[in-house]
Amino acid sequence: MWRDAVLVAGKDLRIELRSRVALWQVVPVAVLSLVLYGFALGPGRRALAGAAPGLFWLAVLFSTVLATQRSVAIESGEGTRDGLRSSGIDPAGVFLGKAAAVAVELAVLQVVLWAAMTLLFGVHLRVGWLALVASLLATCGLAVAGTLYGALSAGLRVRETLLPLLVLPILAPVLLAASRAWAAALAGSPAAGVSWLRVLGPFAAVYLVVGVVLYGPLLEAG
Amino acid sequence: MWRDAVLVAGKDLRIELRSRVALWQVVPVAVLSLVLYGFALGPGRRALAGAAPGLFWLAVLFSTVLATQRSVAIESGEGTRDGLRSSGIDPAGVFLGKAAAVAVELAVLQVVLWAAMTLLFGVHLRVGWLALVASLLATCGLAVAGTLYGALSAGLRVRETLLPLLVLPILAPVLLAASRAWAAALAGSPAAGVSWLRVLGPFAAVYLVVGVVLYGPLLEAG
Amino acid sequence: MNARSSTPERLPRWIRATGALGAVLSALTVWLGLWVTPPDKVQGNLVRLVYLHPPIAWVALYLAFGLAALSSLLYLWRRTRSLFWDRLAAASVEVGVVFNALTLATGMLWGRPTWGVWWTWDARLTSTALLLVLFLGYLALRRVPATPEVRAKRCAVAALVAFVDVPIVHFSVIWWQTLHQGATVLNANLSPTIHGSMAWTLLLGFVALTLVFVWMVAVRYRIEVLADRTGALDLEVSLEERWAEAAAPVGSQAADTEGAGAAPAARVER
Amino acid sequence: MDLVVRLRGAVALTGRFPALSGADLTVQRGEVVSVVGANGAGKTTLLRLLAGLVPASSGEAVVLGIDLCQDPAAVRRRVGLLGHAPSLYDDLTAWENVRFALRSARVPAELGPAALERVGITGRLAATPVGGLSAGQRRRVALAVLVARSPELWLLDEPHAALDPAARSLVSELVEEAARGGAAVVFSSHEPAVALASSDRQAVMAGGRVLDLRPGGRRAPLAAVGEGGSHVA
Amino acid sequence: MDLVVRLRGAVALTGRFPALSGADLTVQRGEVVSVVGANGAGKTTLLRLLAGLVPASSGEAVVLGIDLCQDPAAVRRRVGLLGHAPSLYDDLTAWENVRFALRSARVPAELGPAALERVGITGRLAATPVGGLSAGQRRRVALAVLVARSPELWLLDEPHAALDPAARSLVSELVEEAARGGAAVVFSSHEPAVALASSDRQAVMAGGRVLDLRPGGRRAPLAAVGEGGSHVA
Ligand code: HEM
Ligand SMILES: Nc1ncnc2c1ncn2[C@@H]1O[C@H](COP(=O)(O)OP(=O)(O)OP(=O)(O)O)[C@@H](O)[C@H]1O
Ligand SMILES: Nc1ncnc2c1ncn2[C@@H]1O[C@H](COP(=O)(O)OP(=O)(O)OP(=O)(O)O)[C@@H](O)[C@H]1O
Ligand SMILES: [Mg+2]
Ligand SMILES: [Mg+2]
Repeated sequence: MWRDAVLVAGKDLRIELRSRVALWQVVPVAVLSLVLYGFALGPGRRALAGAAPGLFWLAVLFSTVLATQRSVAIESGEGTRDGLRSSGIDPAGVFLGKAAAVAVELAVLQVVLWAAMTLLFGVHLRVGWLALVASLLATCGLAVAGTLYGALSAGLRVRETLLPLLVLPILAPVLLAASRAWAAALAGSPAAGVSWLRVLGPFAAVYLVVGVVLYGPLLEAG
Repeated sequence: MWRDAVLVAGKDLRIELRSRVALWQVVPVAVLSLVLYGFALGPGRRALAGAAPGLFWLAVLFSTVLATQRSVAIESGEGTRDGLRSSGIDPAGVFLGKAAAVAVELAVLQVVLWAAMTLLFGVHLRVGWLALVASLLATCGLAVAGTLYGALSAGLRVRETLLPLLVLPILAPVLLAASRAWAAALAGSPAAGVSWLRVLGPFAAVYLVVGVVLYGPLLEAG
Repeated sequence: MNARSSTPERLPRWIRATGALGAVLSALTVWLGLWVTPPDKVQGNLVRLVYLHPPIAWVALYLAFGLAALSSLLYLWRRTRSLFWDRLAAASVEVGVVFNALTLATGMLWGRPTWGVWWTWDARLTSTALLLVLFLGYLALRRVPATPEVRAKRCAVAALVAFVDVPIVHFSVIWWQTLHQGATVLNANLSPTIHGSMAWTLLLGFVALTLVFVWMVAVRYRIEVLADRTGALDLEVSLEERWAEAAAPVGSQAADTEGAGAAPAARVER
Repeated sequence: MDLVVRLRGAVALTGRFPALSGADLTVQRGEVVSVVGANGAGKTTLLRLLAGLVPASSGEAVVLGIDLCQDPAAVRRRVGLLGHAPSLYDDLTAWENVRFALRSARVPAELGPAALERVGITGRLAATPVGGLSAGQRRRVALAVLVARSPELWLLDEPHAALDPAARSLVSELVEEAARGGAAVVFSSHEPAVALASSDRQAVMAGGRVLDLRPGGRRAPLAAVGEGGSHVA
Repeated sequence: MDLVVRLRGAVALTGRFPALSGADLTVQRGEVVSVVGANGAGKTTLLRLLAGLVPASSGEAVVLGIDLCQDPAAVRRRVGLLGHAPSLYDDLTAWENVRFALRSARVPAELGPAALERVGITGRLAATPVGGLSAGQRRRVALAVLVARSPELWLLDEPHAALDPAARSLVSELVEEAARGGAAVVFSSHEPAVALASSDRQAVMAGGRVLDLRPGGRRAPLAAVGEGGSHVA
């Protein structure tokens, strides 16, 4: 399983490196959407600073959808889906591999996005480790749940639009918990944030297990 | 050109009707993103009511991206892109037709979204005509600029370009102007809103002209 | 298995009985709720929504979505895999979506006078709304054309994943300070903080809605079976049409005659 | 002018690779030219160049009297290409696909049903979304569009691929009809002998160039005989 | 057990359409079976069923001793399919594609280069993303995976399509080698006569069923002769 996961993650990341979709499309779109939120909420730097963690994670959330769509698109070539199914790879490995690739992309994205946020909204993380742990857990959760639902919508011709419908409500708790944890990290009150980690951790763990168990049947079904 | 536009719009809308993507997927996603904004911004009903126009148009903006993606996906079958290019249709007609189909979808979406917003955020339009005119102009602007964006990103595989990233900043004025106009309509002060229509109108007009002129070369380039 | 899949032309008696009993008990609940039980000290007559709103919510969350999750699990588990579970899940999700929407509706009706607003961004409310969207997604997935097995698998996974939100809804009032009522009945030590005729009416309301739920699921399940059966009839028809293609297919004469001279044909024994 | 195609040293780049590296070819009205060559020889690129879908980066490329570098759109309107992958919308039925293609080419859509019937797509097949058709059936639908449009230059990329014997002979029939009707036909093939027999000339490609042009077994149209080289069909 | 494929009344639905409407077929080790039939006869669906990619909705379908309804994943691991559209990632090079396929099938990736060489994908061709290869070159890459994997059951859907004559004879060679090595081969074709000559038996399909099974011109493997069997070579 682990071997297969590495294989699949390697392949997805290599394709990403070659096509640069995430780099040139997902990252700038995320940064831009931060700017747009600023636009939508109007001027007032203080209000923005307060909303910053929410907006940050909203941008990450929508990027997750984009990244997952891309991850699904890689396998949706006319023949490639069949290829993956008949390749003999352990479905759990496929799941872990694809999720890992998405997680790596999201991690890179967050670094860029964080820099942009610091610049645009003038906010600073006071409790670095809290933000980091929250980010790590949230990233895992997003990648894992996104990949699982990506498989549900893969192979459907309507995947571009079905995926967000299915995946956004699932990811909503992450949005909530991660933004609250970041708000605590920004405000410098770790105690308030730690309780949110208790949501993020189980979320990632539950979907990880669900994915490892259920990805097989899904791949079958396609 | 107009005949071709009708032809293409008819085809796109027929495909939409058959796959029901707009009805079953884009609309719920838009409504959902309203819910998510509420989530991300946390409680505080007053703040939300103030942000309502901005959030409404943000949801419309992202739906534009979804609708455009779908509109591009329709043409991205292995052979269909060549098909469209060699069909003898006037490229301006293709552009107008695809934009019109997106505009119709966005119009339907806004009706539903408006109902949801009234319910969720507890806001009411006081100056109906202003909101309506702003919506119409903004819808045209989004559909037109989005379709142009779609053509750019469809050729992305071939020519690695940063151009598609320009589209969100390009749409930003619509977001800004439409939400200010709607804010005025909500607040019941039409005078403040009308000046924003002067942004929306020219925007739609300019991109309409740009699209009619440039869509041909873009289709060529793919 | 046979007993399960065979459907009488009329609704079985027990289903009709359940439906009737559910209707009678519901009426009884309304009567008790509106006239017999006392008004609340704080809420006045508004409290009477308590006999409707929590039972509806429980039926949606625990009965409907719980049953859907359980049957999905049983479908995915190889040894119990049968389309019975898939249909059951579909039926109870559909009913659950109705009850979920009713939960929102009654809650909003209640919220308007008590909180002064139809809606607020409270964790319980938002997570309940998300639950509705999640299962609407399930129904959207069901509409995507696929073979029954494929659809069943896909939807079973979706139901299980969506069900994760149910505990979140339940515990939301504990995890986050919410405007919404804390657990009064289904609290940790299972000792309801509600008494007397009110408690009994609430219990009755729950039983009544449960019966209504069972009736609705049974009817919905039967519709599913009938639909599948017409689907099966279709299959027979389309199989015959397909065989008929062999008689006069497009260009198959050429396929048949060319090279046929090379060797005598050996027919397949059937 | 009877010269339908005139390529002289045409170079076409796919990405940065010169898939066509200086091809020469002339095709006259009423003529059927087959193109053969190993995988990767440049047949598809040649056909796509002629269809106005790949720009010529140097050399001379004139189709139907129009310079391909000047106005590829005008060329596209008058030629018809049957590519490796058919240009169909999976969600539309065969009939809707054909109707859309014909209307956009400004051909009366009434010609569609007859064309579909001709290629054997009738009844159920014409009414299901083409995403649910077999490989050969999809190719037939794409062919129907060509039949109804009857362009002045037919470009067929391995027209026999995926088709059953009956459909293959239908294709040969269609090609013959088109040529007799005054159109020019260029088709690629991986069966040199078969292709040679049914074409007036055969271009042998390798490395992105036409190495050899040999006379084929098809009887040139009668009118052309006796004239000093150029056809009047 | 020498029976590699046993289908009895197998029905497979694509969408709601019975593309396979009760097919019967048995294939033994070392045997080459060709499948012919008009467009839409059900050849592709038959091959995809055998590859474990389309579920059998009724009837008996056993491949390599494994019931396809029970454990299609186990079947997939041991059979190899060359489909209409090759299973390749456009952004990866030929070599990367082959390496990924082999590693995921737990076959030493060292077999890859030789296989690629065998199908004629070397040098520049092995190092460009396969999105930039010609139709035939892509098909060769897909073939290379099969060669390196050498599965127990080869399923080839119109293996000759898009290939030039040299590659075609390579395919025949590969099929022959596989069969001699004890594998079974089922391939579809639109050239009944050619296919018949190179197969032990030929299944004629129509309307989703195997209407006829006729003996072909290939010499059946020695081991099979004398068994109380279904062969008449
Ligand atoms: C849109 C608004 C509302 C929604 C979506 C909603 C949703 C829910 C849900 C899902 C439950 C079941 C939770 C569980 O037991 O796990 C519930 C229970 C309950 N709700 Fe609401 N509700 C809303 C408004 C209200 C209002 C305004 C009141 C009263 C002021 C109220 C009072 C109650 C009570 C008393 C219970 C039973 C609690 C228990 O014992 O568990 N709800 N509601
Ligand atoms: N998704 C689908 N929905 C409806 N019908 C389908 C679907 N897929 C295939 N079919 C039908 O099933 C039949 C068999 O298809 P199949 O692809 O097996 O044919 P084939 O013998 O491979 O044909 P070809 O020679 O053209 O490749 C066709 O008539 C086709 O229309
Ligand atoms: N986008 C591209 N990038 C790089 N090389 C390309 C690209 N497209 C085509 N080529 C190369 O151009 C050459 C010619 O391709 P073309 O498709 O014209 O060949 P073909 O003769 O049609 O082959 P086949 O018989 O296999 O269809 C091939 O060697 C191919 O690798
Ligand atoms: Mg080619
Ligand atoms: Mg086929």
